[in-house]
Amino acid sequence: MKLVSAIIRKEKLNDVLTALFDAEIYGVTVSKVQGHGGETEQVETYRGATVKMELSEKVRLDIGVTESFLERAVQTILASARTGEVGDGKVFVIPLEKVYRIRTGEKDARAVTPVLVGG
Amino acid sequence: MKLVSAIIRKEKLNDVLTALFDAEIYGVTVSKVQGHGGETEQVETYRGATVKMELSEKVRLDIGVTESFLERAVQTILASARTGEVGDGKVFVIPLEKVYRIRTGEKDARAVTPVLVGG
Amino acid sequence: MKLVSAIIRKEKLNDVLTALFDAEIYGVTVSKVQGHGGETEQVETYRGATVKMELSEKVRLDIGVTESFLERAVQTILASARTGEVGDGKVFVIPLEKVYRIRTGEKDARAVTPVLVGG
Amino acid sequence: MKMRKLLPLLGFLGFGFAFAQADLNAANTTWLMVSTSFVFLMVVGLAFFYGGLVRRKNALNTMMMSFIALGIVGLTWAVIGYSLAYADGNQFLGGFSYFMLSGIGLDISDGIPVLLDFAFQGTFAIITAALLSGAIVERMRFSAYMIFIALWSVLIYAPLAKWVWGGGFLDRLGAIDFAGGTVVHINAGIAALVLALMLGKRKDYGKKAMLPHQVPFALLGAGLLWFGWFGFNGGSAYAADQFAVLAMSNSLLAPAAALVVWAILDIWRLGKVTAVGLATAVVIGLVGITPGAGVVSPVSSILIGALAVLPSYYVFIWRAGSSLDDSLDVFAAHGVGGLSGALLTGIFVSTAWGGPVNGSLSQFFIQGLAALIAIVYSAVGTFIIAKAVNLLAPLRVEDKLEAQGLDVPLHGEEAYSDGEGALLIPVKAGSSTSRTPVTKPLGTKA
Amino acid sequence: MKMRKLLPLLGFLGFGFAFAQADLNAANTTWLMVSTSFVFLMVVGLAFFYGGLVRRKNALNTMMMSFIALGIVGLTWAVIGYSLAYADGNQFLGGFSYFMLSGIGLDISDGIPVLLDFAFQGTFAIITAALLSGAIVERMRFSAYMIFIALWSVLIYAPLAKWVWGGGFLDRLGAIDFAGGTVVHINAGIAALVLALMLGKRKDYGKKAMLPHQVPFALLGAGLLWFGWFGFNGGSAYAADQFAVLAMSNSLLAPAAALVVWAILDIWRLGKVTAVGLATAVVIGLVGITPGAGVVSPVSSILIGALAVLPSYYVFIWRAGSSLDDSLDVFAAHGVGGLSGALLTGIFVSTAWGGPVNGSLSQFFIQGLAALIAIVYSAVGTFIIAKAVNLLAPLRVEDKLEAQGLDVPLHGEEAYSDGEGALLIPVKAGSSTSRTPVTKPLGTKA
Amino acid sequence: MKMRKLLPLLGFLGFGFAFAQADLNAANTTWLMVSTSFVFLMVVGLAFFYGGLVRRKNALNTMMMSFIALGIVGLTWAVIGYSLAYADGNQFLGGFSYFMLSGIGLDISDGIPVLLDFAFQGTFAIITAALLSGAIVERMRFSAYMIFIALWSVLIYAPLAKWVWGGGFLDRLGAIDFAGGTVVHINAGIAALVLALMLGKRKDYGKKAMLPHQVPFALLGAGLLWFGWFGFNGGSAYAADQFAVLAMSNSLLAPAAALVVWAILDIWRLGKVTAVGLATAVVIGLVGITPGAGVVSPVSSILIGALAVLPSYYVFIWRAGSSLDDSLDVFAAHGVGGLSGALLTGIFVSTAWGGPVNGSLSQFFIQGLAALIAIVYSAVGTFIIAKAVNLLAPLRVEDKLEAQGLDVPLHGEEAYSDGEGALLIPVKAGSSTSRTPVTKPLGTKA
Ligand SMILES: Nc1ncnc2c1ncn2[C@@H]1O[C@H](COP(=O)(O)OP(=O)(O)O)[C@@H](O)[C@H]1O
Ligand SMILES: Nc1ncnc2c1ncn2[C@@H]1O[C@H](COP(=O)(O)OP(=O)(O)O)[C@@H](O)[C@H]1O
Ligand SMILES: Nc1ncnc2c1ncn2[C@@H]1O[C@H](COP(=O)(O)OP(=O)(O)O)[C@@H](O)[C@H]1O
Repeated sequence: MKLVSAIIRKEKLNDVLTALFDAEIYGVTVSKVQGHGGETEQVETYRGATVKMELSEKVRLDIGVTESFLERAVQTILASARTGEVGDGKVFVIPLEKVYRIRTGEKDARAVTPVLVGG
Repeated sequence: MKLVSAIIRKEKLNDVLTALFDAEIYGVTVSKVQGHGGETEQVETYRGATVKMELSEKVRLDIGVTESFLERAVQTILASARTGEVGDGKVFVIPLEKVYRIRTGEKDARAVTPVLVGG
Repeated sequence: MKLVSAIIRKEKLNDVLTALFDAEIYGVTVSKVQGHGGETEQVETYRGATVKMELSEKVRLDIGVTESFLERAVQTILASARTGEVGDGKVFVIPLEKVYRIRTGEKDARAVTPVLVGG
Repeated sequence: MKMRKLLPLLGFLGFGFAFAQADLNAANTTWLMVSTSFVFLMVVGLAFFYGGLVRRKNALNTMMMSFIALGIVGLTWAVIGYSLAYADGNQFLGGFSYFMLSGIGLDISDGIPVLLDFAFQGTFAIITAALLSGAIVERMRFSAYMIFIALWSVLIYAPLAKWVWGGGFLDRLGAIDFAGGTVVHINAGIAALVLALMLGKRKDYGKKAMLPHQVPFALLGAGLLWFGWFGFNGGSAYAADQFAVLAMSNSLLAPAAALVVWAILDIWRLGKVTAVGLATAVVIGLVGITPGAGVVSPVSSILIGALAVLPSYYVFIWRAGSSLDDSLDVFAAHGVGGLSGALLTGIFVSTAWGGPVNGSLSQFFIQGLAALIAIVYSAVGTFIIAKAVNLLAPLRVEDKLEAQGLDVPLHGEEAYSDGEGALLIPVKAGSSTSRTPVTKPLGTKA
Repeated sequence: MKMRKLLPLLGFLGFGFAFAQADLNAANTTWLMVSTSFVFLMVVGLAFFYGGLVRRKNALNTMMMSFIALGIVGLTWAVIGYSLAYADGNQFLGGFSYFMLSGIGLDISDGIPVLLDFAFQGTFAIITAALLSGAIVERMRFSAYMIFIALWSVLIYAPLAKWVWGGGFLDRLGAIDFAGGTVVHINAGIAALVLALMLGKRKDYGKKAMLPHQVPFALLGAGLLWFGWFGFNGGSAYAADQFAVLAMSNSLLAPAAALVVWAILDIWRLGKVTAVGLATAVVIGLVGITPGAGVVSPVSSILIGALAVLPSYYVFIWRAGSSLDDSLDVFAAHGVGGLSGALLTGIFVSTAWGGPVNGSLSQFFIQGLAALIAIVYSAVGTFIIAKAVNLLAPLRVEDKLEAQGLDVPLHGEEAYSDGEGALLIPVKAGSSTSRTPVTKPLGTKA
Repeated sequence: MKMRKLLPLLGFLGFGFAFAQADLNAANTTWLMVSTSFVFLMVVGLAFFYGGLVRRKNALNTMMMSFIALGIVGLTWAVIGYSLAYADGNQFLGGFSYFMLSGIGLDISDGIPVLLDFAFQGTFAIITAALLSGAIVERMRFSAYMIFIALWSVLIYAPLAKWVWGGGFLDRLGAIDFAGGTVVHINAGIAALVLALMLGKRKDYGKKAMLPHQVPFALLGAGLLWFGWFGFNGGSAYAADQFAVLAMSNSLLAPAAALVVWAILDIWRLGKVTAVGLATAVVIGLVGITPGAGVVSPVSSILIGALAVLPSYYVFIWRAGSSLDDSLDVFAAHGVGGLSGALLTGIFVSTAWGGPVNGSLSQFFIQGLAALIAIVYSAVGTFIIAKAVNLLAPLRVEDKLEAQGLDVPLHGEEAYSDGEGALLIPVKAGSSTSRTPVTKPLGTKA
């Protein structure tokens, strides 16, 4: 099992989510983050005080996947999150020792297969 | 050392925290996240535009534990975060190579044993 | 490759960022979190109801580094985030299996070397 | 808008003047139009006062309870409420001659267009209904609330207005209620108490901390309420005279005193002054001075503001530790504060300041008696109406919705939104949208 | 501030009185000063109504569009707008005699200082310009917007005001527009439509969900708009008389009816009442009653409020599914609502309530004709001005800025900020700062 | 509220009329009641203007500084402030005859109830005290602030009001201060400067970026300030006459000009118009026109608004780069802006527009002299009071609290809250809660 943790542009979230769903990856956790990389940073001014915004808004996706889904998840993100300009973000692949589904206590592969409701 | 990273329901945070404290697990970091899994998503309407909320609010707990506390931490979360309905969340167990306590520079096991103040 | 994940005090973020940049570590992702450790917690009162704030605001830094930068990153954070009072936070070192740069698809070491713009 | 100036040009010269009876008092009319606008603004203030104090997930639902009252009670007041309160009738109920505003033209009474009396009084009816929503936020079904205030404004508010202000029996008893201590505040406070008891407490009440999600909104609300109250009390003089000035000036002083006393109590009890406390103190000071605003001296108003805080302060503390989930303390602020004010008016009322009598023990008891009658009527009436509404639409939402927060399930909206992860569902232009949009399996392209 | 009281003391006794012509009507003057202030506050309300409905990244840009109108149109109105609208001239355009306020002293006309007429009318010009910003938020270049409203307020608004209120040809035609249904609302609605079409839709429009970032701000805005509208409609009577009262009271009833009707439509269509919907209903009810506020009966105003909602409601739904990105539905609310109101006024106007005629089919057509002329003029004029401005400064921002949100790139600020990760760039005291601050390589100590 | 109408019924016929002296001017009284309400609302506006500009962790503390001034200065004004300013006395200080409002009944003076003069003037005293809080936000101890403004409002504000408006020596000198340029703005600006210097800069000042946490609140505040200022300046005419209209209309034009000039400066210097800048420009324009509002022509008011911005703009820039932490620039906006306004009034004042003299170099110097005297008195007095208060309660909070933000440690509340992870500490109903709640070891069940 792996945890795919991707930092992407905020405005790309919609596209990436849609691409993931199309790739049949339904379980994902999203968090708002701020990133610093090679992007030009913004300058703001408040009544005389000039301020450099070192951080720009990004979004992180965390996806627990089985080994067999790993490549698909990574490639989907790489493809759908790319704009080609500096600041597109990173994908980290982290080893997972165990995954549990809280509702059932199921483990690992069975824990990350989503159950569709209302479909 | 392991990092237990759990995605739980927002409304369960209070219960889970209390359960963790009862289990003598005091060190924990909490973040607000949004999740997509098998839950039915909400539909909202703004003056004619209908919108499907793909993400629902969740909370992530990150807990660095020694191997000996691992099982206790996982089981406590599994027990206290469960409602039985789809959307209860996941627990990920991630290997940790090192842990440092910033205040003292202590490492690993010594780094995650909390010092109680005002108790 | 490692992921250095540090929980620090909110008010130390500026100092830590500056120190990291001085140490030539430019790529970093920041998120707002709330922590519970050994700190004295706050008490608040709203019209008769008294409330204990178990969580205090913290900031998490996530930095993907090559092995050769690992020690520098950790030491920089430990040094610049320290106040000496309980609540300074933790640094976790997590193994990374792979890192991708979304913009180019580059991998691992090449993925985390920032490209400076506007310099 | 310059039309009226041009009437002569347009050939209907003198037409406008035909209406302008000699007895219209333009200054008093201006003051009452201003006062009506100010009381209106209190409803907006209330939406923010209440809305800021609830949790984020119920912010819109709470605010909408005030806004929808503008619509519903605005209409019930026009249809029948005003008639029941102020049309000729007996001592207990007005007649039906103003039904649907019939019989109300552009005529003037006491120097003021009757229509203005209708509008001014209408804003009072609206805010009274909106006030009680504070007791049942975060769990009452919105549709039940809408039906409830429609009935309540007609069956409870209008008769009480008749009794106290419309020449009814409480008026004849000699009870003094300058601007609505009994009709508005005691009434709303008691109805709130009854509703809170009937609905029961929120699931999280007493278990979890339920913190105000935006205290600045509560401060904004308190500020707008105070501002509007200058019209509420000042306008109740029905003239731009010394009594209006007295009422207005007392409405500045009483809450000032209440603020300071509350701050002292806070420091003494907690060692710190709280913002929610200050906002609350403002309201209590204003509620306290309301019944006597135009009939007590400025110094008395300071005393009333200061004294009215004391019982309410302790009711607040008691309530927070009790199992009574009067969520935003309508009873403590308006019920208890209104009663304190009514009784203190009986003591401080002074003929030197325009009062009909001087303060006395007997006036104190008259005030208490009138309050008691209002309390009983309001409590019993509220109970019966709520029971009746419950048959039509359950008063309380399901527990699941309560846990989720009411904004999304009941109103399909969030107060604050980032839009992240929200996907647009295309609606074919012109097509009538379905009531329950189909939820598609995830991952299926829409 | 007590100076005036002391004038005699200071030896210029009687000086002040020299100005006080016998014919100043102090009550009417008071009411109009109040009304002017109220209409002013509508601009602030509009900033919040619009600002709350856009996305967080454009909140300041949107709000500033209303605020800057106070500056720009305030000045253009003083320089030339008022003159073109109200100075003597022909049926189509006023003269230049009030250019730069020349010739306007402290004189009184019809009991009111002319300067007050200038100020009151000025607030109308301001809000009309600000209204149209709702159609082009989140993508129009701020500098182009500033130039546009400067020109538009002079070339479109002022002539229309002349035609309808200044004794111009629409006035002589017999069209009734008590407080600005045609001049303000239809005009703004049509200009909004044209601008939206010319600018094109936002890149995300129809693709992503663009949710209101702060619905409470929209409610605050709606509340302040409603409050201010009492002055907008009530002040348009130009006196503190029964017609002012009628206009004001109708401005309470019409939106109340609109609120309830919208709530019913929402329940019927979606099963839930929405907050943004209620805020919108308030505006439509007010727009609808504006042209007839002081000339229809209270019961008619309820009907107008209720009926005006219907077409707008369906235009909202149609619009949301169409490719027309009139982002905040200025056309549906003000254009359609204004037209409904103008036409309904033709039906409901009544001489018994101060109207110049009774409602009739012919009046209905006169209303329609006047509206049509306004629509054509506004549409063509807006188109030409926008084309011209586009030559000077492109109307639309670059796509990249649009994606980023306009607050940071155009204004150098964020609406909400934590300051985390923001580093201060020291500016040498006294030095003039450079226009484009140098971005230093990261990690370099400043 | 209909009570007054019913007085005859109740048998005290004619009683009300006994009070109504023939000389009450109802229209002027209405206008002054409205103006008082408007100035009151400025305090709420100020709370939001300041509160939005500070960091989130100090939002409540900052807002409460304005709200508590309503309580404290409201009372000190009633107890002694009004007496020192306006009771008979000598040229330097009023007497004690109005101590505790004694001697002030329902009498009329110059057509207006004296009590209304008290209330109107009281709102000026309150806002002046609240204004200076902008200099010391995010680090002043709240209790020290409360004591400070109580003393300051009596010892500094009241005497200055006497000198300038109460027939004192600055008045006799011939200094013109129509609505409070010297008494309110220069005074507050200088006191702010002195306090900022005495308290020293915030620990983060010049080191970290301290961004406004809610710019929309600052815009709301600016909007409410502008709105209220119509009463501040207009009401200072003390009558609903042409001078009130002039003052009001000038209060629309001057900030309009200030807005546009500021926008131009912003574009020229930064290439972008800032929202905080616009909010600031509004305030400066209003401050600038305050001393001359009712005595200069509308065109002059445009010039004053435009010119007053220039010095302030550069003081803002200088200040931001300096080590003077006048945190919200009270000195630049009110001190410098007030001085510009006072001097420009000396140039633009015109007898044709109701001024006592025509502008002249000598009037310019008189204005400057009066300002200088006010500056010296305010500076020295503020210094002494602050030193004295410092003995009772240290002016500044401990560094640790400053870093943490003042809301939680000083007020036990957060401005915005999610309640996540907050645990309720049950309080036994009825029990008096302990001052310092016991912190239990974590994990122990409460
Ligand atoms: N070493 C790193 N560790 C963690 N996050 C990083 C790292 N480098 C970059 N990021 C994140 O990725 C974002 C974009 O990275 P950046 O290097 O600017 O762009 P690019 O990958 O296109 O060269 C940053 O804003 C930051 O959030
Ligand atoms: N594969 C995954 N990777 C990361 N987070 C996930 C994954 N699957 C689910 N989640 C998170 O867990 C939450 C609940 O998961 P879901 O599958 O809907 O419920 P259940 O576990 O009860 O079947 C989601 O909202 C999401 O935050
Ligand atoms: N075991 C843990 N796992 C995850 N986060 C922790 C853990 N222990 C502490 N933290 C985080 O570190 C912060 C400070 O830790 P704490 O133990 O209070 O201080 P110190 O490290 O100075 O003893 C906490 O607020 C929490 O965010």
